Amino acid sequence: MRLELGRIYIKDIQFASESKIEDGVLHVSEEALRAVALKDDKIASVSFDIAKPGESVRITPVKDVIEPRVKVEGAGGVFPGVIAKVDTVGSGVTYALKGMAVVTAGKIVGFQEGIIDMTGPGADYTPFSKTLNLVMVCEPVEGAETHDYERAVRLAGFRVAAYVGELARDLEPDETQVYETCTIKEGMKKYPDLPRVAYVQMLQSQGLLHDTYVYGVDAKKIVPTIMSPTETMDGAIVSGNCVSACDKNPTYVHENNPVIEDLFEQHGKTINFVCQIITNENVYLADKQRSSDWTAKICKMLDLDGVIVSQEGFGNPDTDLIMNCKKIEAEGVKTVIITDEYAGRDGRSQSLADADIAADAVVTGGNANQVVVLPKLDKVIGTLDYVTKIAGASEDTLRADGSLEVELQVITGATNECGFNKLSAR
Amino acid sequence: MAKIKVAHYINQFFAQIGGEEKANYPAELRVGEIVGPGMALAQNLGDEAEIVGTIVCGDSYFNENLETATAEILDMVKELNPDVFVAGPAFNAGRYGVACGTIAAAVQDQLGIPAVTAMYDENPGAEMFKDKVYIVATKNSAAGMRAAMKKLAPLALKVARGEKLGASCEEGYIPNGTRVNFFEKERGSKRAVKMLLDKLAGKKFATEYPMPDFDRVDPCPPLKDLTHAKIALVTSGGIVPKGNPDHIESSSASHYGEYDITGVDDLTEEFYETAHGGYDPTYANEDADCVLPVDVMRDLEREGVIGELHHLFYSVTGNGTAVASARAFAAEFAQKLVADGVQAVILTST
Amino acid sequence: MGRTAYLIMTNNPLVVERLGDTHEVEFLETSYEGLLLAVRDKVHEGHTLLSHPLAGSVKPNETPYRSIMVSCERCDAVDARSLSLIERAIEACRKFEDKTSGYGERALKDFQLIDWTLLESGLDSADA
Amino acid sequence: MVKEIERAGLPVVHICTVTPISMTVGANRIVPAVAIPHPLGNPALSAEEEKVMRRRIVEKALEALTTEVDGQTIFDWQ
Repeated sequence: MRLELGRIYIKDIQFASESKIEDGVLHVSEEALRAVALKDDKIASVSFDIAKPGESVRITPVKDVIEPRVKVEGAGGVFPGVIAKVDTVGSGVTYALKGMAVVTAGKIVGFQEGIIDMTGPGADYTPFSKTLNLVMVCEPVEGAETHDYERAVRLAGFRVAAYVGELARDLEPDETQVYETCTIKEGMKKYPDLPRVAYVQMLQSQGLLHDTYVYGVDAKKIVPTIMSPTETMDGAIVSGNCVSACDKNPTYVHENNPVIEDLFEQHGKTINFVCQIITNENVYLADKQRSSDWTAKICKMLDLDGVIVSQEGFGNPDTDLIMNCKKIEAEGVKTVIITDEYAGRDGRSQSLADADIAADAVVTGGNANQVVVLPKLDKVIGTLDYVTKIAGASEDTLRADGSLEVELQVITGATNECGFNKLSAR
Repeated sequence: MAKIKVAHYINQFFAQIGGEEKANYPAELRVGEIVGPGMALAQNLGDEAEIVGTIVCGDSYFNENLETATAEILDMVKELNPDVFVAGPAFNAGRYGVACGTIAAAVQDQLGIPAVTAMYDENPGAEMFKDKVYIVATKNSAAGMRAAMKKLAPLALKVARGEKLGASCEEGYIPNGTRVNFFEKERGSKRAVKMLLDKLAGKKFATEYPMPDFDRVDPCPPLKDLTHAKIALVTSGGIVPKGNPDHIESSSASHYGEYDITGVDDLTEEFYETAHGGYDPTYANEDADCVLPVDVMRDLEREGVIGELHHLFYSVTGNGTAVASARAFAAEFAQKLVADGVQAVILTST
Repeated sequence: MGRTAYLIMTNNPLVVERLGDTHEVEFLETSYEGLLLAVRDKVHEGHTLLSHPLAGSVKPNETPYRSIMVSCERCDAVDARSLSLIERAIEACRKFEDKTSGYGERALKDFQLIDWTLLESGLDSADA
Repeated sequence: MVKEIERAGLPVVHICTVTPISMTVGANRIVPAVAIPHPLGNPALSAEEEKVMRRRIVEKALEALTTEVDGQTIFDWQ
């Protein structure tokens, strides 16, 4: 599949009476945004705000982060099966608004995490301190079921991102890059001497606030399958996950999956990037076994030489990760895994909940239990009400001077297991 | 500001006294002197610090008189009253490495003076002391002196100032089991791709998180003569005298038990029980022999099947997978077993 | 696999409320760790784990609730995989500070709901 | 633990209920035990029978200690 990705760099966001993108500045009408968000009757109200890098602003509790994109040519639309009709995406032309993100925030459940600081020490850890953020904070209607409301906020975020993306449809991208993978036979002919490499992505799939959707299908109901990595770039995988802020994959990370980008960079030079394989992380152990068996089987059937496996979330996915690694290695396919660690506040506990000798090539996103003090910031978008209850925050989280003592696990994207960041540990 | 005072420890070889034939050279304090590798150390320490004295000790002298030598050297360090204690580098010299580790750990624990040392990562001293003192990783021979000092000196200054240290790969110390976060130059995905390319090409690559405890030890040769062998019992099933006199914790125990069974033929309900919290204790409390078979071993001893049942048994609590602390315990009591002339061990686990 | 094949061990009242009449549920009034220990004893008796003891990303001791599926059937031999999973889960649990005191009723209800949905996804697989 | 003992130069036999765990912790001579709460006992037996069984396990362990092994070996007594 061949996808041309046009990048349009956004330098500023401003509220305006009319929505448009002009000279790299996104002007958005709050009213229009509100109308898009409130299409769902589970959402009682929504407020919008803009947070810019370097500002003394804290956004919390964050649910999802989304990069606006628009499908300009080719089948389907962005977020297929979710807000666009089901159609295979990944070919043609897509434009992406770089340097900005739509952030959904606000309470879904009575405990909730996810902090984005736009300045200070917290900003060093979250990748979303570097983007111009259009933040939407939703409130549910009285008596809305948690499931229904979670879904409503999730979809509202995608609609708003799509609305913003649509503003770029007729623009000229600042930069264009072509991503293309080959069919099996083509690839064998074109790159007979290059190692065949795939990307195995594990998707969180366990229940409310722990779900991921592929073309709108709940990932816990899939068996492992192959995709063109360009499909992912068109929003074929979206997040419904808002627990474990530090190591869940917001939709933004799926759209900009760093493993895909970095494998494409080597594609045709040192490797033949064959495809992406997606698998899940279910609760039921027999599911874990089936999925890891299948993943290894697919690797074998594709005659792969090597794979990179990425994880998502805390605890039980360690088991999926190790099972995948062990079984794929047993098929003679060289494996590198990406994870993060929970080594305790002192860094001395066992980092993973599972281990195997086959996992001899590990990349880590760092210890999520590390404590960090976040100073009081001038403005909070969302609410601090729940901050004392967020994961990793202890009873004296909110200190006398208004600063927060928290573990990295509450910071959105801090120890991402797709290798999105530079944080690591030894 | 006053200069940081450094005390330096080296062996007889690096003090140019002699090789193996001089390894019995007793501990000696040279106040105000910089000896051998101390020159390179002083150079790398720069203007901020000065070496206030060097302690020289033969490797055999140290290892054969562990307790007295340690005490003597601690007194010398006290006299120098440094801000930091530096031992080595020991490179691949095994006894020198063990001496550096032992004395550096003792200075730190008993005198409260920060200490660092340096050696090759396969030096036995590294395995024994890497989680007790910071050990700079060096090459396996003195040819790596320059490179070693370049890392050792700044680390010594940092610990002297009480600064928070970065990750092992930044500071150059041997990973010590404490995970420390830091920012890499490349993002994780890029590092993963690079690692995969190296792995595919059969090149060396360094995992960022070594899987715990998958090293293997070759089996020891079997006992030749059972009828004269002294055999010891060890258990991870937490068997202790009734009342748990040493207060062994039921899980994640901070110490192990060593108990004398001289004259004990049978572990009865009246005198023994389990301190283990990891399983239903009913049976072990009723009859501890079902975890630690003292009764059968005594029969076999009486019948002459085995030479002797060792009069001490060792007991820890902990399940099959929680091995981290148990390892350190076992390393310690295994030495005692060897010293007591034990020839084989039966280890029972629940 | 039919419904009789598994036993649900839980400290979550919502699970009893929803499944108490139709499923085999063992309710224990205990902490997260207490529940893991009870499951470990079951594994020692030869029961096999059917769902992962660390299901979900809500950290142990952050949520007070846990529901785990084990086989009703008992084998003579202890299942090594189940044992290592439950032991590692207990170890992992001890890494996290207990934050379960001081939650309001609303938060507790939400934790119960999350635990329930995690279990539910396991039930869906078991009953499929 | 078993590795540290072996590393000190002592042949060691591991009597352990869950042999795969014994394999993972690196034991070279392994004798399977009865059950986790009573590795060398069985409350279903009479005291005499139980001791006979325990002796069989220990004898198997001694056999393991006197046997040359090449890597991890399980000595079954049942």
